[in-house]
Amino acid sequence: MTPFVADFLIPVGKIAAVILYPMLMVVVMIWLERRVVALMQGRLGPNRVGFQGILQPVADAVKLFFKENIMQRQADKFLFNISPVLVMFSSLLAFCFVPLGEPIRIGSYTLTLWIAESPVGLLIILGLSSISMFGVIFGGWASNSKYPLMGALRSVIQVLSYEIPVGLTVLTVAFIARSMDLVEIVRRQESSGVWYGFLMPVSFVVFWISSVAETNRAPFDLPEAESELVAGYHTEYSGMKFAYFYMAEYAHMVLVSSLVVILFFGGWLPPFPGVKALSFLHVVPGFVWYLVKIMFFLYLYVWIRATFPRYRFDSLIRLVWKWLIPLSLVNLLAVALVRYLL
Amino acid sequence: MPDTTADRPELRQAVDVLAGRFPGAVLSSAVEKEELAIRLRKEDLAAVLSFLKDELGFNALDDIIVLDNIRSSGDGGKRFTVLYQIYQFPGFVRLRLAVDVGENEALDSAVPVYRSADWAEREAFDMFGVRFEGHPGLRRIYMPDEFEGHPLRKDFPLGGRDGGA
Amino acid sequence: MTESLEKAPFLLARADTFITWAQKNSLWPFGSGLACCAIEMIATAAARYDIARFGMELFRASPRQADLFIVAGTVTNKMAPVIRRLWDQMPDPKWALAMGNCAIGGGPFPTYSVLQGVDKVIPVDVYVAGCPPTPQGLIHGLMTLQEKIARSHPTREILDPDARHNR
Amino acid sequence: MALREIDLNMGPQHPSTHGVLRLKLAVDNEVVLRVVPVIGYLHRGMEKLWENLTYTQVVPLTDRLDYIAALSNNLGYVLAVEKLAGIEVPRRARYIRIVLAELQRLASHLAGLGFMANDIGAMSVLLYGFEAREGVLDIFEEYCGARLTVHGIRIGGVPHDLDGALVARIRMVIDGIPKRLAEIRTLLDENRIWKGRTVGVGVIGAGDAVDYGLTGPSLRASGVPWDIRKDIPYSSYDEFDFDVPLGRNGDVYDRYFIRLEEITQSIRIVRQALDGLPAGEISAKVPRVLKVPPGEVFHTIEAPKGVLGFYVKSNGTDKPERVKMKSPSFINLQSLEHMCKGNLFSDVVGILGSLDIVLGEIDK
Repeated sequence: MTPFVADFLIPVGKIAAVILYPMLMVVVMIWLERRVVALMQGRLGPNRVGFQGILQPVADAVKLFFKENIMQRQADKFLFNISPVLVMFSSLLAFCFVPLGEPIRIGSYTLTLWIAESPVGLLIILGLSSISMFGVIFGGWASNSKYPLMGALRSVIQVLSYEIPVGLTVLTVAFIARSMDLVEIVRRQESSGVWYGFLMPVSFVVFWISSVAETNRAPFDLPEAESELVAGYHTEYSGMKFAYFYMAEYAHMVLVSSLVVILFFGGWLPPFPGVKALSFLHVVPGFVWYLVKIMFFLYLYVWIRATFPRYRFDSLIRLVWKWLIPLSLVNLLAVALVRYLL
Repeated sequence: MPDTTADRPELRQAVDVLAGRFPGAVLSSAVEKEELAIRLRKEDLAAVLSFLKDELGFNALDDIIVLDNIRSSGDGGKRFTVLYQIYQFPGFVRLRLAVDVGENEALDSAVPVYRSADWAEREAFDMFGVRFEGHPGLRRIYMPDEFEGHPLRKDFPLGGRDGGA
Repeated sequence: MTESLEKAPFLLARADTFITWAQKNSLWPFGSGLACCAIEMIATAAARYDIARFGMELFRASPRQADLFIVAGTVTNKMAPVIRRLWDQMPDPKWALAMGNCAIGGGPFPTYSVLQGVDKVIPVDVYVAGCPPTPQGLIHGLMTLQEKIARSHPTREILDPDARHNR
Repeated sequence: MALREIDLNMGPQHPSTHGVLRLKLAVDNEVVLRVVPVIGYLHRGMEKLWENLTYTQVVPLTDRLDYIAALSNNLGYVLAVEKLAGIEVPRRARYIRIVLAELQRLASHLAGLGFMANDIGAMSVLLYGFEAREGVLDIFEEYCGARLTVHGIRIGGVPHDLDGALVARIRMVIDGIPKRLAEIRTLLDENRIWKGRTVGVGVIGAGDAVDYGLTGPSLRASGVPWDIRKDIPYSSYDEFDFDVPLGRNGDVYDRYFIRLEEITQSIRIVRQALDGLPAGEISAKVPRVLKVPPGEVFHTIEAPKGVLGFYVKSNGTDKPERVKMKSPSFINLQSLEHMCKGNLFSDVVGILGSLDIVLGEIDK
């Protein structure tokens, strides 16, 4: 392999992939959501554009691209412009640290399926997803309008509260895996022969609930609760800037689902990695297992949305401070104790 | 059709009690289409309403209806008639009180007695220009504040003053 | 500049086709219900008729994100300034559909308080008659609008902003 | 987090104000301090218009009042005029009216439940409700050609007869409704989020409810047994056997539950009416130009939203001197501030949804 390919083409290709892969997942997710919610409600959903309406998100994006960008006179122009970019950027950047599988060997060259590997990858991803919260706050505040402001306020309180159980449950995984490197965490699950989701169900449940809340999705979609706050923090956004918020939300969902799969469900490992009798499952490439698992969690998002009413603000906060945080603290202590004794 | 109001002894009694309690207040009373209607003197309205509610148990107000008599009252009658449709339950008796009021006169508000009279009186004010004294916030309810005229008066054209928008 | 565009060069024509394809397939209506017709509009979005098939089920609550203003119901004189303001808040390119006889011309209400046709305050692209129109009628109106969009030339408006007003 | 008081303007264009209602809210962070409804954005001048139309011409316009329950408005007005003109309606027509009115109540409650659930975030329920409602609208369409503004009740009787095919269809539709209701109830009844959003929210006690003039399901949710169909029966309702469901707490959950129960009762009434449909004429002899002798009448019926009253005053000509409508939503909406004060901002939309208002009949 020539140095040109190894040092230039492959990194560029990877950078393109890290943008394209989440975007592709977002397109699929938007389509999936609209179709699945529709089918759950006895409707058909988009089925006119492309095969079964798969091009619907593309049409939406192209249309939004050609829409006028409205900037109100009273808005804080800098923050108003920067916040959708901030949200989108932090979501995409986080994908740099999300591995898609084990390195592939092509001759003498080893192709890693991630852009950046860091011993603290998990922390960086959590940090980046917190940055996207700033986009929401700035956007809501800069709009200089009341509904976005209330949406932003709700978002701050909600995301700040739910970050705590997320952090605490991630710690339990780090304790068991003795690493914060996402690839290492998956490898540990392979060597220990059991997915951490089954080892630590409490951690998984708390992490999953808190993550749904952090992505502002139903039933925790208060910052953009349509029946109350019109469109929440992005009420005043139009055109491509709105599209950024819209896509970032879905990208965030893909990110969270990837994290759940890596942390608790063995990433690209087939089911029951330790059982010899099931070794034929290794025939299916790891990447496929990975995508199937992510799709399952994305589907859960949609299922929940079609089923549950929306939480009220006080019960949302009560849920996290009275239940999730104490639960995750106890869980952390228990895991630490077990880890210490074994 | 079951007869709900006519010839009910307790209703007759109510009219008599009312006439006895407020001498001169009851100008006339009639049962028409099985409904009892009592015409009252304007000044006694508030007192009669609270008496009916507190002591005779007419606990709810259906509606306040205004009639514009401009066509029929050329001979010195008053311009508007305000009807109070009240009822009691259990017992289910309906009663209609009628009060005549001139164009520049004000009526006592029924809001202190029946809370549901609030919007009904605002509607009467908006549509006819009948004023109610003691109402907590008598302003237009349907039409914009800057609207001129009172649309349900008989001399107001259907298409509006400017011949329709 | 305008003259040279009249013939619509090949590339621009392709671009027009592409943009209008996106626009007509992703008409997000503004969720604004005024009166009776709003119920039929919701019925059109509900299971039996389901305009989601056309990608139109994303009823946006904020005018900033909507493409299509379905004026569904009676517009009163008190509501007319609000309608105009909401229309102004919508970003270009945008379309308006007058649903029902009231929005078209006052309907059965020739009275002091009703605006005799919403086209007195906003420009209307498609009129759907009925009192209220059936969901089938509304869908027909939406498909008519799609055809109208397909015939439009968005690139001209992008290259020459004045063209938008001469549409 | 102390935030200064914010004035929030909800509407006249807002996703959950059920049309063009405007609420002026004062909120402290999320807590509601004041709610002032501003109405009139749909005021079409109906009452003025009616004075310029003949008695029969008014009927189709009543469809446009409470447009989710058009037939109930027809019935209310028509009964008032018939009482005033002394028209005796044949028994078969009265039964057909009851079938239509109860189907309309069913459709109205299904839509109302859907809107209420949608306001609280349970989007699917709206679509389930509307899908069930479509079945009822099919019946109306087959009966007289319209879906929403039906105009299916005329002065003197009804315009069309119920034939065997239509009766079979009605039976089929109402037999399918309980299954739909069960779907909705599975989603909501014991759902913790739903209960958290509805139980103990927007409470109004029986005393206050009567004082505010509340009627209909909202009043019965507070435990006051006041249903005109039972208490002042009109149009042969006294010949039917049905219950009046009552709530205990007067909160949003009870109002939701009452509507569910009333749907079941409506199905019962429709079944009885279809079983006992008497033979005979479907309309009394009414002159083409109806001139009503001078007089005045106030007649009330139990519409899906509450007590609907029509005051009609005639002057001997073919046009009414004055028609005044007492609309249930108009009165019910007044109690909104009482229910909302001190609750959270999110609850306002739920409470508003549970009141099941229709701007068409509020603004007239």
